[in-house]
Amino acid sequence: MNWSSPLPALLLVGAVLGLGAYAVAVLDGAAALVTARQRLPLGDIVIGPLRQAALAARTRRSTTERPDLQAWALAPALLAGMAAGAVATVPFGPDTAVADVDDGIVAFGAVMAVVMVGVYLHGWSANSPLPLVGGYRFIALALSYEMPLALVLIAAALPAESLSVGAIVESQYDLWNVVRQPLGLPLYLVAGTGLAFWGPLNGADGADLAGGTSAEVSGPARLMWALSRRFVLVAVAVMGAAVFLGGWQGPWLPAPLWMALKTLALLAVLVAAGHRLARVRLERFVVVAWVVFIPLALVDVFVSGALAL
Amino acid sequence: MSRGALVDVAFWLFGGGSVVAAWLVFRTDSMVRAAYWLLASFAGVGVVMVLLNARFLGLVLVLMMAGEMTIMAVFMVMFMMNPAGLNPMTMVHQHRQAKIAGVVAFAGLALVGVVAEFPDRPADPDGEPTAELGRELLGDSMLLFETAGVTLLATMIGSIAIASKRGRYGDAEDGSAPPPLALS
Amino acid sequence: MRLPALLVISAALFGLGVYGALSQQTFVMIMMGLELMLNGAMLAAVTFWAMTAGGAPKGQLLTVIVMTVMAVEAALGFALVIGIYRIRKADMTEKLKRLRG
Amino acid sequence: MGVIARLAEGAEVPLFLVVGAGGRLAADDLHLQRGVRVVDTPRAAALLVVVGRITRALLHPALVVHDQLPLPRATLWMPTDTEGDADPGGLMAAFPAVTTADVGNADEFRTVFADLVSGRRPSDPPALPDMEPAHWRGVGPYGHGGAGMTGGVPFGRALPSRAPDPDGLELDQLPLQLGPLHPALPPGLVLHVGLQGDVVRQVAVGTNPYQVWPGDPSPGPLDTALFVDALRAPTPVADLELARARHHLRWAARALRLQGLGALGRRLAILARSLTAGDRGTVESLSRRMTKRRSLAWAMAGVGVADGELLDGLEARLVTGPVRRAAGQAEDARDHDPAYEGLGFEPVVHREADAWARFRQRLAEATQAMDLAERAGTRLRQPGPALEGPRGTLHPDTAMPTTALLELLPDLLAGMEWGDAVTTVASLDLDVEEAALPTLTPASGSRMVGIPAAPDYQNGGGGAKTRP
Repeated sequence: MNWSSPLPALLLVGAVLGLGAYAVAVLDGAAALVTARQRLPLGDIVIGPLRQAALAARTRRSTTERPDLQAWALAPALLAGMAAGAVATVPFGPDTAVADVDDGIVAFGAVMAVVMVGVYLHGWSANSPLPLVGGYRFIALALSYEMPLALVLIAAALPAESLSVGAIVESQYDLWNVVRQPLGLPLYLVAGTGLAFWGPLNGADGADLAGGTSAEVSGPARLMWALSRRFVLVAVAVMGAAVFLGGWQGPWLPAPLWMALKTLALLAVLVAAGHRLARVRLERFVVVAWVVFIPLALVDVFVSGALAL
Repeated sequence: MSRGALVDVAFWLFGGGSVVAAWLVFRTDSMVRAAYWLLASFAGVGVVMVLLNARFLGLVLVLMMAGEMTIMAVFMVMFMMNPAGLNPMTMVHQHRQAKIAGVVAFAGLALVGVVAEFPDRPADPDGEPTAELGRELLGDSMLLFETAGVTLLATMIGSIAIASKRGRYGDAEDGSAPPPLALS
Repeated sequence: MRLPALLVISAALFGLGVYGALSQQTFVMIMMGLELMLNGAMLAAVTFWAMTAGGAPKGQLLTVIVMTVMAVEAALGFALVIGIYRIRKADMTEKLKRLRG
Repeated sequence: MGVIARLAEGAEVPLFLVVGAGGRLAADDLHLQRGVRVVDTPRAAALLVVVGRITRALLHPALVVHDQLPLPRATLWMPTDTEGDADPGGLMAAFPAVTTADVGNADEFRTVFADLVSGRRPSDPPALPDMEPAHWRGVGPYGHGGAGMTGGVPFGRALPSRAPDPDGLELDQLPLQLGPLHPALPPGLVLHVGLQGDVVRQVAVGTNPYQVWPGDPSPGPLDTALFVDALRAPTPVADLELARARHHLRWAARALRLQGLGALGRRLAILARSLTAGDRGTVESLSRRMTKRRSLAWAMAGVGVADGELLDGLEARLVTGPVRRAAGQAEDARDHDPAYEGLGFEPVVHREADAWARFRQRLAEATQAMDLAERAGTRLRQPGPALEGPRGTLHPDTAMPTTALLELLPDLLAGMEWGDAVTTVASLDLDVEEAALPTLTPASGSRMVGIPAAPDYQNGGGGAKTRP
């Protein structure tokens, strides 16, 4: 099947993002109950997210005083579009990629930069103070995590001698990057948590800002935003599985299944971290990102480069 | 529709779109919108570059500009007495001269573009421009590449020195004075 | 057919940049004008690289240099705005009658 | 009925809480209720739930929030005062439609919600006219509302004043009123802040919305009612200490929720709800594990340092309780209390005086309280002054502990990031309602009458704005 023709491409990306977002919601509900040591009503956990979505779909959207409506609507679309773009560059099996372009990693970098625009616009366009502060917070966060994120991805590209995600997956035939570059995956996950403003790095939509950039959205718009955010998280996990966990490669099982399992594993780690780790102080994160993470990522690049020679 | 026609449409869409966005930069009445219209203009050019097979450059342009424009938007909101940059503004001077200069620059360059004869040597559509660029940067043009790197380093140090509060000769704000509120 | 069209587009971007850089009062808006001019230049460079230079790698190199210039311009521009603001509390050209510090 | 509607009916009921007088404990319990979810913003809620008695100063903000709920919406009222008149001023009539529910009755939520979603119950109309606070279309050459570039009030918004940022740049600050219904602040707390981006430049505490005016019923029941009653009636020490442990665990649950650890907090709150003397081991091991969490230490250490110097700098008021002990000063009324003699009571002390020290302080005190409760047996505390409550020393002649803590806020919060400010406010364990009481008069017990000397309806910042 030619995955790069429009219809199959749409199906593949849509299925990955949709199922991934649903998995995030289910995992999140389960992790919350496990953390609180409460009973796990399986039915509620499985149907709960759908019920929430249905309720949001039936709720009317409200508005603020003089918002920038176009930008408000654009913001979730930007996030979702960027997540789709990132997923499109990742192969889910041999020759099962929508667009395994030879600059896949650079495309991912461009995608994460545009996510910053989307989140800031979402906070700004509501014309309300708390969302705006959420937007500011995300910029401070994004400027700090982007460098380590870009650097560890470059390091992962070095052994493959290519910027294409497909080539990076194939370069891990003997040894996964998570072993070859032990610094890579932890740094990537920290940065990825920031990219999806999830859990401990959820400054932009945090409880202390009454919901931050999403404090003023309701109904379908709120649903769209929640979905887009989870799409970004899924894109982070998909890219992480491909770049650090050997992608679709693995014994016995079919390739797409391996990819799905690895993605789910990363999602579980990210979601569980959200319930185990406290909100990180932005000030401290910025300092640590610049003083610790960037040097570590540089070490990662240098060591990987030396090994790849 | 054939693939070539599709690409042509895309050229016009994104190229024209980037011009329209650039025009809106100076027409909109909000600073954040201005910054993001400029980003849209860059993104349009980025897509055209990708269509022209300069994929790496196009993507890097978007990557770079998304960050820079966001900083610009925040900068303007930060410095201007305008809650969240949502209030309208019109701040222009020497409008007439500026318009004339813009039109003249456009007309001159466009004339050259339309009239002049250029050689027709299209790049190989199946080439690997990213790999070629990499070899060039770390091969023949290594010196140029390094110069660019050192320039950026010097810029970083220089801008921190300029922007920092502690100057070489003491507090940077010594003797500072706000301008009068009413402009004469 | 594409070559002149793209060159006209890049000329339009450059012309708009000239207009913006000359007409705007706020420092940051002036910087936007400058960036727009560089944007047009970059588009022209890539167009020439793809259509008249047969894809010679040096053409892409030129674009990389322009991007470097853009980064330098932005960084120094922002730093100067902060520096001037510290001393003069000014964010517009009209507020700066003298350039002495 | 469509599939979507049926699905939506089964969803967790999203609530936004308005905590009125005497509603604090019931509001906390709602967080544990199955099938409902307390949300951070009215935009995400379907039901507005007023818990306790709404006051005049709370009414207007509550109505504004009511109108911010998206359609379909409904209002529920859970009165907590079952003896007296739950709404003497008839203030609830200002809401378009109110359903009264019993405290802790989740079925009521479900029924109202299901009716609402399926359309059997009409959605609430707005309570206030939908008006812009100022005429929007601008005046003047640039739409700025005045002459020249910087004159006037652009579009009804005052130009923000300037203040130096941490780096010494003079930048705009956004003047904001946060509270009394901000979910990250204690109920009723009104803060007037000047924000520069995420940084709080200036802070002033607004008028207390629980302020009692002549003719109003007294506030309460407070969440520390047991301690207040113990000032005048003999009370078993074991009861007091168990209540103290419960209070601190509930507090920790709230603090964890604000750190993004709602599920973990829920675990503590569930424990607090059913706490008995036999849970000593559970409390101890949970506290130990909680205080070992590196990420929590990261979030709170060094934040909001209220050391001895700052505490003693306040005029006339005395900060007591865990906040003082977390600053290294072993002051505890139980030290001199005859009821505690021979129990081997030794005040717990932490040195660092920051939010993290206060967190560990309270959890350590909860463990200690469980310990004391176990050993106290049937000991009775006889009425007498100076009782150590969970927030500080209660004394008939002095103000309630929160009163002094509120005075700390402006100095403590200025210059902080908003997230740190929220952490700090949470770490002080404020109860704005008890601060509305001037002093405790033993004669009236937990239901005190207090009338402030000079009502400042006219010039009080928040009070004036939120007056109906």
